[in-house]
Order: sequence, then C-alpha cells, then structure tokens
Amino acid sequence: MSGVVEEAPAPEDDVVLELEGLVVEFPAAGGRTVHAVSGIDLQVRRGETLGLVGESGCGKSTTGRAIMQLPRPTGGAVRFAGRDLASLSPAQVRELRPKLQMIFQDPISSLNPRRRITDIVGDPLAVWGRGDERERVVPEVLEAVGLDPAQVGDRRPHQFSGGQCQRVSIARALVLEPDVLICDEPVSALDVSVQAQILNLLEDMKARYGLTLVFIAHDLGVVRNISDRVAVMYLGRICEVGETRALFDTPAHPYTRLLVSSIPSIDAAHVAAPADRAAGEMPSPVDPPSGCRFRTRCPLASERCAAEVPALREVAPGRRVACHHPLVEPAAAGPGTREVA
Amino acid sequence: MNAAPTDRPLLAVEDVHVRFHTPQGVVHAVDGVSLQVGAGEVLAVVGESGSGKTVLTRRVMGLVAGSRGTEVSGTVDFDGSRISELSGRELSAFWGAEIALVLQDPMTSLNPVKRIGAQLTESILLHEKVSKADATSRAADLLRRVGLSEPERRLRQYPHELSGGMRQRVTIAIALSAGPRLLLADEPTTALDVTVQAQILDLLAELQRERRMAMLLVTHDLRVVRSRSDRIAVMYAGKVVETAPTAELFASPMMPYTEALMSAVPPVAGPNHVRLQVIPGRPPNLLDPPAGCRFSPRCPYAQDRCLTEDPPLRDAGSEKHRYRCWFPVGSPAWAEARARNAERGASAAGTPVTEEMVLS
Amino acid sequence: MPETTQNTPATRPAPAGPAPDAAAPPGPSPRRRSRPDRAPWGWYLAWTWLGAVVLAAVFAPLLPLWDPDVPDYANVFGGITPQHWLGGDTLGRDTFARVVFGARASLLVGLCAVVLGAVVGGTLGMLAGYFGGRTERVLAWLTDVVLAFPGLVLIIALVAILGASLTNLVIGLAVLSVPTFIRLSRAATLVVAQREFVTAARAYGCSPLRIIVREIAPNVVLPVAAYGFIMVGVFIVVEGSLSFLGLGIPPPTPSWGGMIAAGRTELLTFPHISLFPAAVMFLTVLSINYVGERTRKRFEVKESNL
Amino acid sequence: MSETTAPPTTPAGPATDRGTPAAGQPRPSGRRSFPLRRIGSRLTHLLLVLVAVTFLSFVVVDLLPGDAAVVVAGDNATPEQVQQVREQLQLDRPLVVRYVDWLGGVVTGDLGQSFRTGQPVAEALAERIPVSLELTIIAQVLALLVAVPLAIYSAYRPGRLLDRASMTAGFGGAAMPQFVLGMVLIVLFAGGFSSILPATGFTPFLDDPGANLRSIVLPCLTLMVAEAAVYRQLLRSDMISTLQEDFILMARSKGLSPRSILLRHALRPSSFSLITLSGLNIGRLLGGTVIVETLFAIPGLGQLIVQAVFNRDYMLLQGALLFVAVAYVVINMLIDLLYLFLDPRVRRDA
Amino acid sequence: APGINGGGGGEGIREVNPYGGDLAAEGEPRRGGVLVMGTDREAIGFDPTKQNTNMAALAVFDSLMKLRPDGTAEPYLARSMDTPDAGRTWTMGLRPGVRFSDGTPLDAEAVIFNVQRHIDTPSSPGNRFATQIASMRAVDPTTVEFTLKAPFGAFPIVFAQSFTTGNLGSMLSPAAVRKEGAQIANRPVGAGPFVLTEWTRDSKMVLTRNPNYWQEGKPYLDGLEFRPLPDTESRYASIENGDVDLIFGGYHTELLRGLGNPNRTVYYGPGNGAEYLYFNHKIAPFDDRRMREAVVRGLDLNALAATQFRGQMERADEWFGASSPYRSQEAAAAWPAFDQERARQLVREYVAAGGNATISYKTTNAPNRVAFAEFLQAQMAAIGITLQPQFFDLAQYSSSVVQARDFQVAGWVGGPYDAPFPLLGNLFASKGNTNYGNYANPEVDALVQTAAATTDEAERARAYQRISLLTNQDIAVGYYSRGYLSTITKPEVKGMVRYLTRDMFFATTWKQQP
Ligand SMILES: Nc1ncnc2c1ncn2[C@@H]1O[C@H](COP(=O)(O)OP(=O)(O)OP(=O)(O)O)[C@@H](O)[C@H]1O
Ligand SMILES: Nc1ncnc2c1ncn2[C@@H]1O[C@H](COP(=O)(O)OP(=O)(O)OP(=O)(O)O)[C@@H](O)[C@H]1O
Ligand SMILES: [Mg+2]
Ligand SMILES: [Mg+2]
Ligand code: NI
Repeated sequence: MSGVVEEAPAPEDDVVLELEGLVVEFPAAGGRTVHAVSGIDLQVRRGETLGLVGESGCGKSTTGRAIMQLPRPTGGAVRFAGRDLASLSPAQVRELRPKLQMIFQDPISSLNPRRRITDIVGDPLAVWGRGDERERVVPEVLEAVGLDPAQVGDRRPHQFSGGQCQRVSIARALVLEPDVLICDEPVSALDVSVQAQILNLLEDMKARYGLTLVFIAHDLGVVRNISDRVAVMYLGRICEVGETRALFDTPAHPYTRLLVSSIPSIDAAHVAAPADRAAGEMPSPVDPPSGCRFRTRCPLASERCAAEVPALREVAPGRRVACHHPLVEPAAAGPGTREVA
Repeated sequence: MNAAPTDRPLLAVEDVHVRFHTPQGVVHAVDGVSLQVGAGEVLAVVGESGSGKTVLTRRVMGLVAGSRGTEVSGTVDFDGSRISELSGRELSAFWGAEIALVLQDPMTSLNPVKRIGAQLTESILLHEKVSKADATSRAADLLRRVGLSEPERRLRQYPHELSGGMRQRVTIAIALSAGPRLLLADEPTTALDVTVQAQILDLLAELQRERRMAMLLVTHDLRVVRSRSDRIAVMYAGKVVETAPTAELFASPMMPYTEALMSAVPPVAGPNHVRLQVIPGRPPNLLDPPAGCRFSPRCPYAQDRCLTEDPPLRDAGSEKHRYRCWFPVGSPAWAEARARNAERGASAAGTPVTEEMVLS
Repeated sequence: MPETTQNTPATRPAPAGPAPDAAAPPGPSPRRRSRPDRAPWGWYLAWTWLGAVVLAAVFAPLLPLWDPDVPDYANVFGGITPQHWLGGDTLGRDTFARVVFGARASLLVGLCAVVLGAVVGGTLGMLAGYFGGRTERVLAWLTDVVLAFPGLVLIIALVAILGASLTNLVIGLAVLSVPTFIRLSRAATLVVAQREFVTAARAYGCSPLRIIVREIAPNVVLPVAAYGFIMVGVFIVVEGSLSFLGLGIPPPTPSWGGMIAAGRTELLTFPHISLFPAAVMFLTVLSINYVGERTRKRFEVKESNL
Repeated sequence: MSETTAPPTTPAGPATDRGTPAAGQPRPSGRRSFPLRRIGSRLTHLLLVLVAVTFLSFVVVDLLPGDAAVVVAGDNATPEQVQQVREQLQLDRPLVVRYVDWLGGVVTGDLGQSFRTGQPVAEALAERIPVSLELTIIAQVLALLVAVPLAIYSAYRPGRLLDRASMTAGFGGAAMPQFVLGMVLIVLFAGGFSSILPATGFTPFLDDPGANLRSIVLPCLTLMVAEAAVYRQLLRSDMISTLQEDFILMARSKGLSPRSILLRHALRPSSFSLITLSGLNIGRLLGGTVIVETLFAIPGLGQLIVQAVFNRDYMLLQGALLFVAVAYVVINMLIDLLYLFLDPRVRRDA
Repeated sequence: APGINGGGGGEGIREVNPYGGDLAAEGEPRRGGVLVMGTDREAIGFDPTKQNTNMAALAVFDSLMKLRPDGTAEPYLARSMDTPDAGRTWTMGLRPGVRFSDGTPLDAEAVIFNVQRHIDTPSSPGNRFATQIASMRAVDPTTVEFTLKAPFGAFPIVFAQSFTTGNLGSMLSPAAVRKEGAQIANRPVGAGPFVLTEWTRDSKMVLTRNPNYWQEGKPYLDGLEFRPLPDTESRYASIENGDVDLIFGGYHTELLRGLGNPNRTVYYGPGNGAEYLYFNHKIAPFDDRRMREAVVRGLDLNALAATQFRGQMERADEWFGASSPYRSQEAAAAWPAFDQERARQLVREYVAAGGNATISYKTTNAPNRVAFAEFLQAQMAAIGITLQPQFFDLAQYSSSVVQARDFQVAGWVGGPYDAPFPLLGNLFASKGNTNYGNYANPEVDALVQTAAATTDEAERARAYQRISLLTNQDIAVGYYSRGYLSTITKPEVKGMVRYLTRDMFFATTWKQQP
C-alpha cells in the first residue's frame, strides 16, 4: 500500500497537554467509590496524535473528560498551555475551552436532534460572542469536513447518517479553531466504510488546522493507523506508552500483548492461538485488585504483582511500561521507579 | 477448516425475500437471497449495517413471518422440512431444539429480572422431560462448558451481576441447551471488547467443531471471520453480492464492494498513518434502492451498464465462488473500466473518483 | 482539498424528508423503524372534531347562535326543535349555543392550566434534573408536599379565599399538575443530560442556563407536551367534577362540566340537558386522548419482538 | 380533584427515575434516584413533608374566610355568642401557637377533638380509614384486574380490535365525570332499570360481608373505570417497549409460547411504572373520593376532609391530612421496597 | 315527558298529609321491624344546646310539649302546662314514673337541670327563651314552676319546637350529662321511644327500642336506622330502589317525584316561612324601598316556577301559609305583583337619582342555589339590574352573611315552619337573631313583643296579621316560594306523626310487613 504520511515526531519539550497523577473517582452506591482513573501521567506533544486504547470501562472516556474538566478530576493536574486547569476557576477554565475541544463517541447522541446543523455548528461562536462571524465561518468549516453547507445547513441531525453526523461534530469542534482535539471513539459507532472516511478526514483536519489529537478508541487497528504514539490503559491506569508501531510490534506489557493478539487480522497468519489469550475479564473499578491491576488476568503474575504497584518506567527510548515483568529488556538508563498510587 | 458438506445441505435458503411496508414506503430488506449451509459448516454472512443480515437470519429462523406489514417469499428448508411454511406453533418445536439463536447484544438479550438459572433451565425443561433438579445440574454443566467459573453461583445471579462477556457466554449456553444442529449467531461479539470478542469467537468455534453443528455467523467485520468460517457470503443492500470459500474470497475478491470492504479497514501491520481507501457515499436507502447494480452509485468502477442492469450472481470459475458484478475485480473489463473512470475523474454514476478510492 | 462532498451520491438528490435510513442510529439497531400504521382514520376524525370544537369556540360570538345567557321560558327543558338543535336547558337557554360557548371555558381551563403547569413544572423539572443536588432535593420535597396534600382541599381553599373564577380554577389546577410535570420533565432531563450534545455544549463553554434553554428544553418539550395534551382532557373532566361540588366556573358562563352538573337533577326526566354537553365533552376528551396517545406513540417507533 | 386527575401515564413515577444500571451507562454522580436515598435522609425528607403538609393546611384553613366558631355557633347565634365559642375553641390564639400545640398533641398521640361534633379525631379517623382503605384498595384491585389482561393482550396484538375497543372504552370512561358515571350506574343497577344493588349505604365488612361487598360494588366501579383506562394504557405501552427487547426474542427463539413469554418474561419488567402509579393513586384516592362518597353515601375520608374544610374544623382536617400524608409516604416507601423485590437491578444500588 | 321514575309533571305540588297519616284509618299497628331512613345531612350531635338539624333527636328525647297544627302547643311528655297569671308564671306538670333510658327519673329536677343548661350556654339556640325565665322551682317531683321576667304567652311553644330551633323540651338525663360531659352530644340519654346504640358518622345511626318508654306498648318498631344520604339524586334513588323505607326530602325535585309515584307515600305541607331574598336595609341599594320593590316586581314567578320548580311552585306572598290562622288577605294584597315595566321604571328612577344598580348577590354553592342565582341574574338583567352572584361554602356564608351581615342581597331557604313563634320575631324584630338584613320597624318590634307575651289567641292573631301587613308593605324580605321539606315513605310505613319541619314522633310509627 502507498500513501503513507510520515510525520516528523515533535520535539520532546513541546508538550501542550500534560497529565500528572490524574485521579478521577465517582461516588458509587453504598458509599463506595468507583476508581475510574487512578493516577495517570501523560504528555501530549504539539502536533502529534496520541492514541489511548483499552477495554471498555478502563477509564478512557473519563480521562478525556477530565482533561476537559467535565467533570473536574478528583486529583492530579491537567496542564494545558502551561496552566493547571484543575487549579483554575470555572470562569478561567471556560476562557480556555475554545482551545481545547472534544468530539464524542456516539455521533447521533452528540448532536441535539432538535436543532439545525448551522445552529449546532455556529453555536460555539454565538457562545463566544462571535455570532456575527457565523455567516462566514460555518460554511467554511462545513465545507472543510466535506459537507455542502447549502444542502445540509437547514437540516436536522436525524436526517443524516452516522458518518455525516460525525462530520458535523467535527465541524463543531473545529469552528473555534482549537489547539487540542480530544476524540473519544469517534468512529466506533460507524460502519467500516464510513469509518475510513472519518479517519481520513481527521488526518486532513489535523494537517489543515495544525491540531494536536488525543485519539481514544478500542479498535486497535484504527489507533494503530492514526496515532504517532499510543498509551494503553487498563482499569484506570496506564500500562504502556510508546511509539505506535514499536508498541504494536513488540508489546512490552502482557496486557498490550493480549490486546494485540486479539486483533482479528485480515491476514490469517496473525490470529494468535487461543491458548495465548488470558482468560477472564476486567475486574470492577469499584474494587480494583491490589498491586498491578492486570495481575488477575496476567499469565506472568507473581506475588510481587499483588503487593507492589508497578511504576511506569522507561524500558526503551520513548517507551514506558508499568510492569514488574515486562516482555522486553528494560533499558539500562531507566528513570528509576516512581510509585504511582 | 473441516468443512464436510454432505449432499443435502442442512439448511437451504432459496430466493428469500422480505419486504417491510412502512409509512415511508416499502423496505426491501432481503432481496432474493439463496444460501446453503451444510452440517458442521460455518457460513459467515458479512455486510454493513442495514444490509439485511439480521432480517435474513430471522427469516431463516421463522421469527420474521408474513403479517400485515411484512411480506415474505422464498423457501427455507431445514434438514428436509420446509420450515418457511410452518405456523408459529409448529415452528416453536424447531426453535431451541433444532435451530438456536445468539444475539448481538448480551446486555439486552437476557431478561433483567430473572435469574440466570431460571432462564437456562427454562429452555432445558421446555425441550426435555427432565426434573427440575436435573435441569439445574444440566444448566450448571452448560455454564461450565462455556467457560464460566463457579457455575452454581452463576445460576443464582441476575444478568446485571455479570459482565458482558459472561452474559454472552450465558446466552450461548442457552442457545446450546437443547443441542441444536444449527446455530444462528447474529453479530455475537459486536458489543464486546476485542479481548472478549476473541474469547467468544474461540468458544463458538470450539463448540461448533465439537458438536459438528452448522453455524451461520453474522458479522459486519470481514476480518473477524477470516479464520473462523468455511465460507463467506457478502451482503449488500439485501442481496448476496459475493460468496466464496473464505480463503478464496480473501485471496481474490471479485466484487468491488468486497474489495473495498477489505481495504477500508485500517491495517494492523505495516506503517501507520496510512491513507485509507474509502467507499464514498453511504449505504443505500432500501426504500428506494438504486437501479442496476446496487453498489453502482458508490463503485469507483461503475459504468453505464451498472446503472441500468442488475448483474446476476455469476460463477467465478468454481461453483463455490459466485459474485454479482459486470466488471469483476481483476478482470480485463475491470481494468478498462477503472482506467476510464480514473480518466474522467468520475464513475458513470457521477461519483468523483479520487486517488484514495483506487489506491491499490 | 483531497476530499469533497461525497456523502450524497451525485446521481440522486438526497431524500428531502427524514430519510429513514439516516433516522436510524447507525450501529446495530435497524429495527427502530416505525411500524406500518395504516389508515388511522380515527386520527383524522379526532383532529376534525377537535378542529371543529376549537373553531367553534374561537368564533362563537360571530356564529349565528342564540344568546347563551338569555333565558327563554318557553324553551325550559325544551326538546330538539329546528330552532333549538339540542333543546333548551333548565332556564330555557339554547343548549347548542351553550355547548359552543361552553367549549370556550372548558378548553380554556384545560389548556391554560396545562400550559401553566407545564411551563412551571417543566422549568423546575429541568432545573432539578440538570443541577441535581440541593435544587433537586428541595423540589423533590415540594413535589411530595403537593402530592401528599389532597388536591381538592387546595382547590376549595383557593376558591374560598380568592373566589370562584376561571382564573382561580386555572391556577388551582395548574398547581396540582406541577408536581407531575416536575417529575416528568426531570426524568426527561436526566435522559437528555446524559446525551453527549449536552457535554459537548459544556465543552465549548455554554453556560448552564443556555444549555437548559437551548439544548435541553427543546428535547423536554415534546414528552411534556404529549403528556400535557392528555392532561387537557383530564382537566376538562375535572372541571366537570368540580362543578358538582360547586367549585366550577361560576354562572352564567357556560362550561361543559357546569352544564352537566346543572342538568344532573333532571337526569331522569330530561336527560338531554346533561347528555348533550356530556356527549360533546366525551367526544372532545376522547379525541384529545386519542391524539395525545398517538402523538406520544410517535416517539416509540419500535416493533414488537413477539 | 383527586377523582379524575389520574395521570394517564407515569412519566412521573420513580420507575423513570431509575437509572438503567444494566445498560452500563453510569449515571452522573450526585443524582441518586428519588426512591433510593439512604434511609436516614429519606426519613428526614418524610418528616419534612409531613410537617409541611400539616402546617400548610393550618395556614390554608386560617386564610379561609370564616372560622369554626361561626359554624359551631349556628345561624341563630349573636356575634357575642360566636366570640364566646371562638374563645372556647381557643381559636383566638395565634396560628403558630395553635400549630405547635397541635403538633405537641400529635407527638403525644392526641389528635384532639372535632370542633363541630366533639368527636375525638382519632375515633373519627378510626371509623373512616377502614372504609376508605377498603374502597380504594378494592377499586385498585378491580382496575388492575381489568386493565392488566387487556393491556397484555393489547400489547401482544396492538391495533387489533380488542386493543382499539378497550382503548376507546377506557378513554370514554375517563371522559365521564364521576358524578355522571355514578348516576348512570345507579340508574342501571339500583333503581332505574334493575334493582340488583343498593344505591346508597355502606355496610361494614364485619357486620355482613355479603352486604358489604354489595354496597361497594357501584362505588368501586365508578372509581375504577378511569383508573383502569389509565393503567391499561400505561402497561400496554410499557409492555410494547418490553416486547421490543432482545430478551423477548431470545425467549421466543427458545421455543416458548407467546403466553408464557407475555406472562413470565414480559410482564414483570413492564410493570414498574404501573406499580408506581397505582401506589400513588392509592395514596391519592385515600383522601380524594369525595364525589363517590357523597353520591353513594359512603363514610370515607374524602367526605370527612371536605366537610372539615367547609366547616373549618381544622382539628379534624389536620388529623385526616396527617393520615393521608403518612399514607402517601408509607405507600411510596412500600413501592420502593416492591422495586427491590421486583427489579434485581435496583437491589444493587440500594 | 315523565322519566322512568315518573317525576316531573304529575299532579303538582300540594299539601299531603302534612302532620302525618290518619292513624285511625291505617289499621291495627304491627310490632317489630326496623325503619331505615335516609336523611339529607348528618347530624352534629344530640346536645340540645348546640344548634343542628337532627332528625333522630325526637326519637331519643321526645318533647315535653308538642305543637298542634294551629301552631299552639299541647303537653306530650309533660302532663300539663298552665299559667295562672296570663303568662308570667307557668306550671308544668310531669307524668309520674317517667324514666330516662338509663333508669333515672325524669322529674322536676331533671327539667330544671336541662333548662338551666340552656341558660348557662349563651350559644344555645334555646338560650334566648330560657333567659326569659326569672326562676324555676320544683314544686314537687312532678311539678315545675317557671317564673318569667315578663308575661310570655308563647312559652309552652319553646318546649315543643323542632330540635333545630332550640327546643327546651328535649330532656337529657342529668346523671348522664354529669358522667359524659361534652360527649353527651354523641352518647345521649333521653326518655324518648328509642335509644341511640350505634353511630358511625356519615354512615348510619342505629337506635333501638327503649324498653322503659313511658307510653305503654310503644314504640311499635324495634329500631330505627338513620343514613345520611347527602346527594339529592342518590337519596331519591335509594327510596325508589327500596334501600331505605323513608327519606327526608329537602327539595321540590324529590317532592314532585314522590307525588308522581303511586307506590310512595308523601307527607308535605307548605306551612309558614318561605324561600326569600334577604335585603340589607342598612346599605344601598336596598335601603331604598324602590329597589326592593323593583326586585320583587321583576321576578317572574311563572318563569321561576317553570325553570326552578318544574312548573310547580307554591308561591309565597307573605310569611304565613295558606292554612295558617294568622294569614291575612290584606297583607297578601299589599305584596307587589310581577310587573316588569314598573320594575324597570323603579330601577331607572333609582339610577337617575344617582343610585348604582350593580348589585352583588351572596348565596351558597349548592347546585340548586346556583341555578336560582342564574335565574335571578337573568331576571334582574331584564329590569336593568346587574346582579353579580357570589357563591360561598356554608362556613363562609355563615360568617359573611349571617355573622358579618356584609351583603346587599342574599339568598335564603326557610320553612316550612309550623308555628310563627319565635321565627317570625327572629326574622323581623330589629334585634331578631335571624334578621340578617337589619330590617327595623318599631311597630313591628312592639307587635312581636305582644304576640309572644299574650295568652289571648285573638290578640296574637291580630298582632301577627299586622306584622305580616307591615313587613309586606316595607318589603322586608323578598318572598317567592314556600319551602319543600317533605317526607317520602314506602307505603308500608304507617303511623306517621310529624311536624312540617319533618321532625317526627316515632312512638306511633309502624311498618306493615310486606
Ligand atoms: N459519572 C460516573 N459515575 C460513576 N461511575 C462512572 C461515571 N463515569 C464513568 N464511570 C465509571 O468509570 C469507569 C470508567 O469509565 P469510562 O467511561 O471512562 O470508560 P471507557 O474506557 O471510556 O469505556 P468505553 O470504552 O465503554 O467507553 C467505568 O467503570 C464507569 O462505569
Ligand atoms: N420491521 C422492520 N420494518 C421495516 N424495516 C425493517 C424492519 N426490520 C428491518 N428493517 C430494515 O431492513 C434493513 C435490513 O436490516 P437488518 O437488521 O437485517 O440489517 P443488518 O444487516 O442486520 O444491520 P446491522 O449490522 O446494523 O445489524 C434495514 O434497512 C432495516 O432498516
Ligand atoms: Mg468511553
Ligand atoms: Mg443486525
Ligand atoms: Ni468493530
């Protein structure tokens, strides 16, 4: 195949978004707590696409929303453009919102069925007192996402297919010209044939608007294709972060390996033998296992995994793994252990 | 795989049509589908959302029957009996016992207010003359078979206390409870995570092999069935557009839609940031299906003929590989059509043909 | 730009109406299609009747009718005659004219009370549903207080304190309907607030008030309206019941309930005095219910699996 | 109003307040459902409701023109006599003092005496409550007995004759004011065309069970028609949506008969809003069947309450309202418990 | 057209068996049976010092005196009642051996005790009569001597009135009163033919035979059951249906249907008193006689009869009914007749003189009152008066009209009444307690005094006729119709003895077994 768009990775220090020790908890029935996200460190560099993968319920969306401060995280810092959003007042956060946008998993649900497309896309402008620009900007953005403004402007979401709706959501997110766009499973509700359209569109928009993307998905094929770097999440924690292809080709965390081996491949040879797959399912975030959260399903689990929370440490340049028994040799110059509670 | 079709297929579907009369018009959901599934064989039915897979499986089972708003025709034969002509009461003798169904969404396919045990023993008791205690122990066995730990405890639990994967195992156990000879699995893993999806597909494959059960595996994801089916039927807008043994289909798809479907999926090997091949437009509106080949408005190779004439299901060399296309991929006619459309920058239907549609 | 509008096949214009294909959420739920519901002539009949009643009510003063308030002692308990199509009432007033004018009061009570209740209750319900927390608790308490308090006592009190009048009746009925509307709109809000377009609006900096007004309200309006529709019918009947207790619209303003109640003593001897207004009320309420029910059904367009 | 305000649907009931835990969509935090609050805060809530209801009724009665004294003194009384009665009844004290006094009485179990008759309020209530309970519960049971089978069949075969016929009949019944319906029933069964039932009067169950049942047939019929119509409509639409669920398809594909699917699989998950509404209605009817009571001369709470308001007999009114409010509150709690029993998904939250 | 119950037209309203049946012609009384009766309202209680309508009161108490059809009183439970000095001292003789149902004797002490209760309770309806008594003395156990403050010729009547009006002759057992205190109202002990045994309010009141009853061999019935059936329609349906043996009818609708039904026996007499309008003589516009006359002249009684009374109305043109010995032709002639033209002219004159013809009309919210208000409104509109009805519940009406006398014109239903004393005086004397309209005429005041004080029947008749004339000339109130209180029974109910007010003496009542 051809048409690969190779991009130079952005320099390390140009971090636009940084999560440090991000914790999100929800009250659950019976006075218990859902530990949806338990201490996440992540850096997103300007212009890159960071993929965030993991099973359903592992806290991907929660992380995305926490970045948006919807709701505000329970603990930790979210630094955007050098400012810790968590420490800002609601009004100050609101000021920053135009630069930080999000698109959602369900294209239908993310558009108000009772409003017209131009209203939906133009509303952010109206909110920010730029209502008079709507005439000009909205058609432009609609055009950009591949919709004919003249044709679609007066229609309502239910008159569109899922793919078109997702385009509208993208247009709405782009209309404020954000720096960072968080995509929460933007294609998982779409048909294969439409999925490709949207993925291509996102790549185009990224190039055109100079976006930084955080791309959340559970479909590894999709993430693999669109991301520069990937972070793998399991039960509210990051297991592994690394450059996409390296991570997929040589998973360092047992969970990453499990994920990768589960991908149904178009190439028959890729199917892993069933025996390779760890059994069982993700435990409840209300009562997560001690130590390494993956240990209940991990074929390599040892006593240490139950006792000690593995730190996210560098095993290779740009590759960090939270595992006591990583599947690759740790790099000599690891940054030491840092406990993430 | 170990496909061993006997002379008479276990399931023979001939020219099945299903039309729904809606206020907006008639939805021709299944449009002349013919299929055979032999005992012990796995036939995968693949196609995008709305292509009629579900309606087809339900028609096969008899769950969709002619009524005021629904019109059906064609025949369904199961092991020699023409089940398409049975009444609801007669059909229920087949249901569960001969033909069983597993649905896509394990979250909704179990009754939320009944215990797992009750739901499982119910179907055992319905089909077999056993005592309640026996049924319960049979149920526990079944749960163990589908890989659930602590089956006795599970029997007393309610669906919401189980995870999605566990629930899907329960529905599989229910489907298998009366030892059916044909299992219709309607997108059994769509709602599940990758890791669990793989587990469930493994489980189904294993059970199917073990019981030499025929299986109709419905999915929207071609890749999912790559290693798990003997044959594949690709559906588009209510029609089977291509059918072939699995390996052959992947090796040489004839129908441009099949080809497009395969290449629209992001690859999991090779470089990232690959420009994906897109299928332009959107799935056809079944209320008003396009004339000619139904894929023609979206097909990058469409010629004038495609817009007017509906291609018949044709053999591609063998009986087993059949397709519907005037310009089958790889043929000289195709190469010509492709060149012509690339040149004029649009297909005969007026769809712009861009680079990314004909990347390969 | 490498990719232009390719979503709509150029050959065929996109369907103008709601394309059924696009109406269904993508993903695996193709069954969410409306069921074939053919020839609901009851529906047209109901609308025709309601239309006629409303028109008659609106244009009553312009119609060539007898004066509904002027007694004609020759026509007391009068039967059906070419002059008096539905006969005369206890004072000999023309029943037909009174039924037509009665539509004004009855519909007014029904509509105003429901609109008032729906607006107040709907708003409060949205606030409760959207903000939760203390707002919700206080409203839950208020709702329970009103529900635990016999409505009749409230109406009696209102009428006794402020006097019997159409306005006061409307206020009383509205107050009584508020809790249900609160609950209804709260429940609808909870559903809507979970939808991602609300989160999206917050994400681009919408204020809560704007979200409620622009994003939530339009979605809550429909279920509230569908229920309100049915409540109009209920209130028309309630006004009748109140007339029985002497709490209805004061005379001589005709209202259907009042007319039925007034003719009740003659039910055995001159049944037509109650019967005609009762029949008109019956048909109207039936039509309203029918229309309301079908309107409600428009939201549930799934098909039975059995 | 009580009589006819049965909401045709219960968008209102706690049923709709329930999140759908099974669907995996977590409910936003801080929005716990109405019925499942923790016991402690629940009780405070209830107490607050009771205090508010009783205080409200005090205020309302106080605002009403005229007081119990003029009623007690009678038409022949001179203003001085009225004033004397007023002092005797301690009506000249400020509202709050009287309320606190009353509340103190309630706490010590003394509900006071009716101003007009001197009858102890507790005794008056003890006479009425069983009657109202019987009337209400039997009417509810009848309504359910009629509505549930009709609803099930209507949901099974929507649009068929029975569905349409029962809908029209139900709406028709609901479109008839109770005093008309009651009169029609009297004419039909008690006097006019046949005399198979008594028109008026109430015989306590313990005196003569047969006569008791005969005496409440017509009132119960009058009460139940509108309720049954609403219940049928509600259950039918819930049932229709349940029948669209996948688990019904599963049950069917097991080979179960429609009958057992309807009764064993579909009914229970469809009945939540019905239960809520019917519970609310019991609470509502307890204090609000005055029209039926007056018409059929049934000594129920409705008449008591209305008479008490008309006579400004606030001692009596307070007692009755307290009971009605307590009943409402208790029934709501019972419904919550019933949910726990009926819907295992709620158990987890509780 | 008559309906299925044959009401409506028929024979028209007329006096039928006003004081009960012809006992002699009814044959030999049978013993046994329970008489089930439907009343139009629930009683408040049995305490004679509390005003309320209680049809069961006479059954429990009997009355010391009893009214005769001519409005005078005769001894009943008492043996005699005499005045040696033209009404200043009255000696009441009691029957020896009469006992209350609790066994205590009904003696002079008991009578004094009971009368004293009225004196001690200012809010008692009997208080105004009881306070006429200067002193009471038990001459011997069967003789009480009342010394009055002034001559009081009508004094025996106060021991004979209907219970509602404050009958001093309803005797409670003093022992029981001491024991029960205020609860005596709910657990009365009297010397009447029956004893209250069970009372579930708004449901039924059960009385059983008093075995110690003073009239040998009576009562014939084993028991009585009173059921309050407040709804007129279902009350009538109950007697039609046979659920009850007897109903106390309140309105013309029942009376007419009963009269039209050959299978029911009706007892009714229009008597004295009337349905009328109270004019407030203290404030505009009815301080002006022209306006009062306009209203009366503007009322088309034919139309009224047609619309409100199904064409059957007993018209009232003065307080006294046709069969009253006190009725005066002169007074009736003085009553303004219907004359719409004249009425309109009067209103015009009044308005021309700066008066305001927009008037508020206060009445209760009972359905028939509402209907009447509608009628009145239409009638007044025809003569140029804008009438604005205001409907009140009873308590509100009591406080606003009865107590505060804050109205211009208000509706009232009074009668039928048996005796003019004390009602006529109450209504017309300037200090009369039912003179809500503040009518004042010194001559009337004096005549009222005279009528009450005298023991001379002729003088009393003259006084009443004169009052009637004067009040008619003044148009003190606006009469239009008599009252329609009736009693309707199944034919098997015999031995009825009643007042026009429907109060019944139950000792003689019996039921023919069907
Ligand atoms: N508002 C909330 N209240 C309570 N629990 C919540 C809430 N939001 C999320 N959770 C819980 O937090 C955990 C993480 O949820 P999240 O939605 O982030 O997962 P996810 O990785 O996005 O899953 P999916 O792939 O299904 O979208 C889940 O267990 C979820 O139930
Ligand atoms: N009862 C019905 N009434 C009307 N149209 C229907 C009905 N059931 C299905 N359809 C239509 O028939 C077509 C085929 O639907 P079907 O459910 O078979 O698709 P599918 O291939 O299973 O899709 P998915 O992958 O989304 O499950 C769709 O267009 C659908 O809208
Ligand atoms: Mg998510
Ligand atoms: Mg499907
Ligand atoms: Ni998928």
